[in-house]
Amino acid sequence: MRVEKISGLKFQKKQDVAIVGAGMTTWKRRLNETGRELCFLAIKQALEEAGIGFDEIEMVVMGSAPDTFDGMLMKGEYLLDGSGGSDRPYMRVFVGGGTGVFAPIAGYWHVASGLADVCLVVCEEKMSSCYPHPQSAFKYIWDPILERPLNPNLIWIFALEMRRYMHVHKIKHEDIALVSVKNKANALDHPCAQVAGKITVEDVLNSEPMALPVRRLDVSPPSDGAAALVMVSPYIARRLTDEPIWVTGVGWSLDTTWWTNRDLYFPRYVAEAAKMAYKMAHITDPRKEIDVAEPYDPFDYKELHHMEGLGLAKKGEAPILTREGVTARDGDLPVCPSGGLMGVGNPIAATMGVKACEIYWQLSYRAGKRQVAKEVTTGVCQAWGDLMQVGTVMVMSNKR
Amino acid sequence: MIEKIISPKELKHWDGIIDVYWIYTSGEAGDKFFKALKEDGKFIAAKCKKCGWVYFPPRMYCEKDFSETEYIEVSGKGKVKAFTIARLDLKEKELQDPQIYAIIDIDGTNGCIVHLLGEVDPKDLRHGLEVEPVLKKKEEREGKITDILYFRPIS
Amino acid sequence: MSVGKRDITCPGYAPGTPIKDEDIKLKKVTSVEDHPDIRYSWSAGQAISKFLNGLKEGKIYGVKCNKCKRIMVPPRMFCELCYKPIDEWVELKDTGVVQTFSISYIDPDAKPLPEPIIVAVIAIDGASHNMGIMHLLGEVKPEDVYVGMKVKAVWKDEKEREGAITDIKYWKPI
Amino acid sequence: MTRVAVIAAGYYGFNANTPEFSWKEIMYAAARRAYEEAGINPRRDVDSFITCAEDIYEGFAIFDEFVPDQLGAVLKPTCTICGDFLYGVATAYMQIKSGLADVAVVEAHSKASDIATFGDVLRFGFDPIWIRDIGNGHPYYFAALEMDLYMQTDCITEEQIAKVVVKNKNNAVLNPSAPYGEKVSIEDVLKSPKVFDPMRKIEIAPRSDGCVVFVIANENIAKEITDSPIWIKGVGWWSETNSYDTMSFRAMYATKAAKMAYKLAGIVNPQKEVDFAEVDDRFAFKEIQHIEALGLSRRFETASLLEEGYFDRNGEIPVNVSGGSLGIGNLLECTGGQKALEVVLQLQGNAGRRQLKDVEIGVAQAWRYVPTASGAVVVFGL
Repeated sequence: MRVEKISGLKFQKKQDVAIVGAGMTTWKRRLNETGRELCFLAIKQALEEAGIGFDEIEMVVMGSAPDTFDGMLMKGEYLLDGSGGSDRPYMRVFVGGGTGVFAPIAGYWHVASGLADVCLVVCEEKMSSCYPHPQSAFKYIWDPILERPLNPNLIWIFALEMRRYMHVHKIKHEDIALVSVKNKANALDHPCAQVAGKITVEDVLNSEPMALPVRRLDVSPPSDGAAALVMVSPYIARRLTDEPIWVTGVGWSLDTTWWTNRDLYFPRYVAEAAKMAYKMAHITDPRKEIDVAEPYDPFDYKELHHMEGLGLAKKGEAPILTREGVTARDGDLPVCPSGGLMGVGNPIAATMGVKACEIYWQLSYRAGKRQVAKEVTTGVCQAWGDLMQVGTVMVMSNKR
Repeated sequence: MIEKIISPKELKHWDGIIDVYWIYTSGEAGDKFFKALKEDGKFIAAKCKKCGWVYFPPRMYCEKDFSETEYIEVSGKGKVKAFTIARLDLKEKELQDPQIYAIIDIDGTNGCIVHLLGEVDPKDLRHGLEVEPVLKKKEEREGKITDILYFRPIS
Repeated sequence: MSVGKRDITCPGYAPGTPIKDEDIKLKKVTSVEDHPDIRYSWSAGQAISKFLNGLKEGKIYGVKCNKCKRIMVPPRMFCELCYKPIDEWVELKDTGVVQTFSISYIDPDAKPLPEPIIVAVIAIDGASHNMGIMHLLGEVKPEDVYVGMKVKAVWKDEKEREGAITDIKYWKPI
Repeated sequence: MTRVAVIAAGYYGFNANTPEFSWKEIMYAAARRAYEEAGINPRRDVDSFITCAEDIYEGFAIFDEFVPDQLGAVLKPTCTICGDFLYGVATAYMQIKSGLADVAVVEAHSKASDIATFGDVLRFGFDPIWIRDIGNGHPYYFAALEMDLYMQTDCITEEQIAKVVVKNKNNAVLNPSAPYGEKVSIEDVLKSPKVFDPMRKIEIAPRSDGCVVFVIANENIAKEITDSPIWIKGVGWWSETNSYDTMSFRAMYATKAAKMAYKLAGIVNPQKEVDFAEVDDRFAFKEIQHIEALGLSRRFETASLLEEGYFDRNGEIPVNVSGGSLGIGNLLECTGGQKALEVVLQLQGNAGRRQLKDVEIGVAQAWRYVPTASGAVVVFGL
């Protein structure tokens, strides 16, 4: 072992990275447009908002989750021409469900390395193509030899994790259900929302059981949709706007494949990713320094779980913050003001639209009815993926 | 270090299958095309409103400048640009009847279609051969690309 | 200053065209259905081959790393934390402890099951702390399962075993 | 700005099949060799791990899950790039340039022998609406169409394409990890049946297994660890389109990717400045296209230069001295890995019996296979 320690070069980038535009399509259980057409719609809106021409795009990053949804080998290549990748460097990144925040992270290094000054980040998912049910596509996420023969359903792993989380911290299902209630209500203000609604904790607790403790209203729905972001270098950003949103920290982490060898009660993959992102963004006390958060919430308990991973709450404290209204849109730490996946929908990778895009809109004070009550400077978005393995975290700020 | 398995009989293989299926919608442009093909036996192309490039197969967007397109009707006839005689099937077994695939430039468009050629002796194949589409009977058409059976030389 | 983006207070969104499953079935929109024949034959490799051969004999094998002292299951050829080859095979017991569980009402295609099944992560006795596998529970009512319950493997008949994870039918409470 | 260098390369294979190891064990074997060569501990010294894989080639919905353990990447920044190995090298290059990592590891592998129905898997890559259901020929036909077009527009003869096969298969004889090396002559090739007229069976690279792992680092660390780092002078990747109607069918993706890589590398006249190249030859005619796209010869000259021996192992610019994919096999997303590996071994002087003399700049190029028009190029140098 010749290398004793890595010398401290880290985070010496070529240039800063700003976000100047975002766009998303409406999210529905089934849309007629092909995946390419959905990408086109989202990109057009993002370019319009950024006020930048299509010919100025230098590189394209595609984020899309399992090929088994859209039903294509090399799905990235298939989506290429609708994603603006024609005649350009185009690359698809993929970390399972974490792709929704990982794609903008990839956009970040395209710009920060100086290879591109304008990078388009597109995320797309068309889950409805998969039959008999989009959930069937998840049969193939399991180990082919040790797990698939047991005929597992995707929801099992969430149910097992949720049970462990509830068991260790002695959390009641009622407290977790509050997240579902909050997010579905927040989503009423989102024009793209698929499953917004006013519901009560009782509705959640009495909904149809899927894999207990998970019930129907604990789960986000499968959706079709796309989202896009425009990431640029400082000199382009200055040309376009006085108030770009800066990416100040990124982090990602992948835990071991052997998920049955870990204690599932705490998402240490998120904690590791957050550690990297916070270090880069010079954040030491996330609970105080973060003004608005969009943790990944495909299941209601996941929002709580991820808040703890992000250091926005102590272990086991997230349900208490939720009960006290701290995470409401007018609270001290608004969490998922967009409505999140629970309210707006869950087109796996395209959830960038309610994670990275939403934080961008919140920090630039353009979220309309969804705008949080407090003054905001720093926001964090996060996604999770794989077999409880991936954490991807991005910190943004409206101050450089 | 532990000993490795040497006997091939003790080495396991595990068979698996991806057994879901997919239903793909044809999308905005595809829907226009296939409905016209199914109902009227007509062919639709798409013209970029900005640069004038005529896409065939049609698309709702122009991939070169990302502006919208408008739909126009074309004849569906064209010229063979390239062809190959495929003799192996998906399992790399010999095909009973070799199939002739061709890239066909469609008249009045900047685009082309990859499809089969039929009613033609392989010896008569040449580049630039003028061909026309042969469609299924109207009642058999389903709004899919296979509604076109093949292209044949214009006699 | 090329744009009037300040005029946009709340950004719009791009509408799509929502359709229903019936629209496809009734052919209101055109579509293509495909049932590709995609099959694999994965090599199980050294570690999993030995594990599967063990199951056929009614044994559960784990592996041990002499550096971190962990005894791991399912077995692997290398210790992922120390990043070195593992040192020895260890035969584990066929009993364990439920770490977490779920009562599933649906099959992989999200269709309702006739009877709910119980799935659990079971930490195997003889392996290190937390080392578990996912499997099914049986001979127990859903309401009687708890985290920390001790369970034992119920094996298939020796003749029926084929060297697969399903050679264990399920785990029952001790 | 820091420069970026390859400090170690490890590989396992290449074999026609590998029944004794799972894909995880292949990756572990290759990664361990790379770390051993670099003298690093991945659990401590590596900042970012990148794997290049496509789900359906592996048989998973999310292959990313099954990557970290065997690379030593548990709880570390790890990601999957859905692309060739060279896309992964480009990603590592960007991550190091943007300061996110000081040391990055890139991995790609092929376990093609695990795929039971390769033809159906390839067909699954075709657009379901417009082309997938047409006929029941093997998807190789799509490459044959391109070959037919290319032969007419560029006046290429069957003998010239046969020469590619002869050159590469004979080069492979000198490569101990090339399972398909053979002494063949032009006549032997012309006897091979035309399975996709005008494409012959022998012109299609058969599949094989293997894994390549690179350790890539910034300037400071590279100089600390090794006396002879192989610098990544330029990276380029480019996509034309994915719709057959707007494809150029003449490897514009490689031309543009090379342009980008040469620009970063400061190469103005590749024909003079590049000493040797490894290009994608998974269909024999593709090698001629790709040589031209890399600017190693001019249009209409390439095939005759090839016949004259310009690209032979003792020619002006040796191309595919490793034996190429025709000699080593189609390694799916690891194809670029095999190309980059050969370039690095040659520059290090570790290429054994096939070692070239006095080489300083080498280029690796890969394509994303049927039915795409995307690819990447990386320029390595001393």
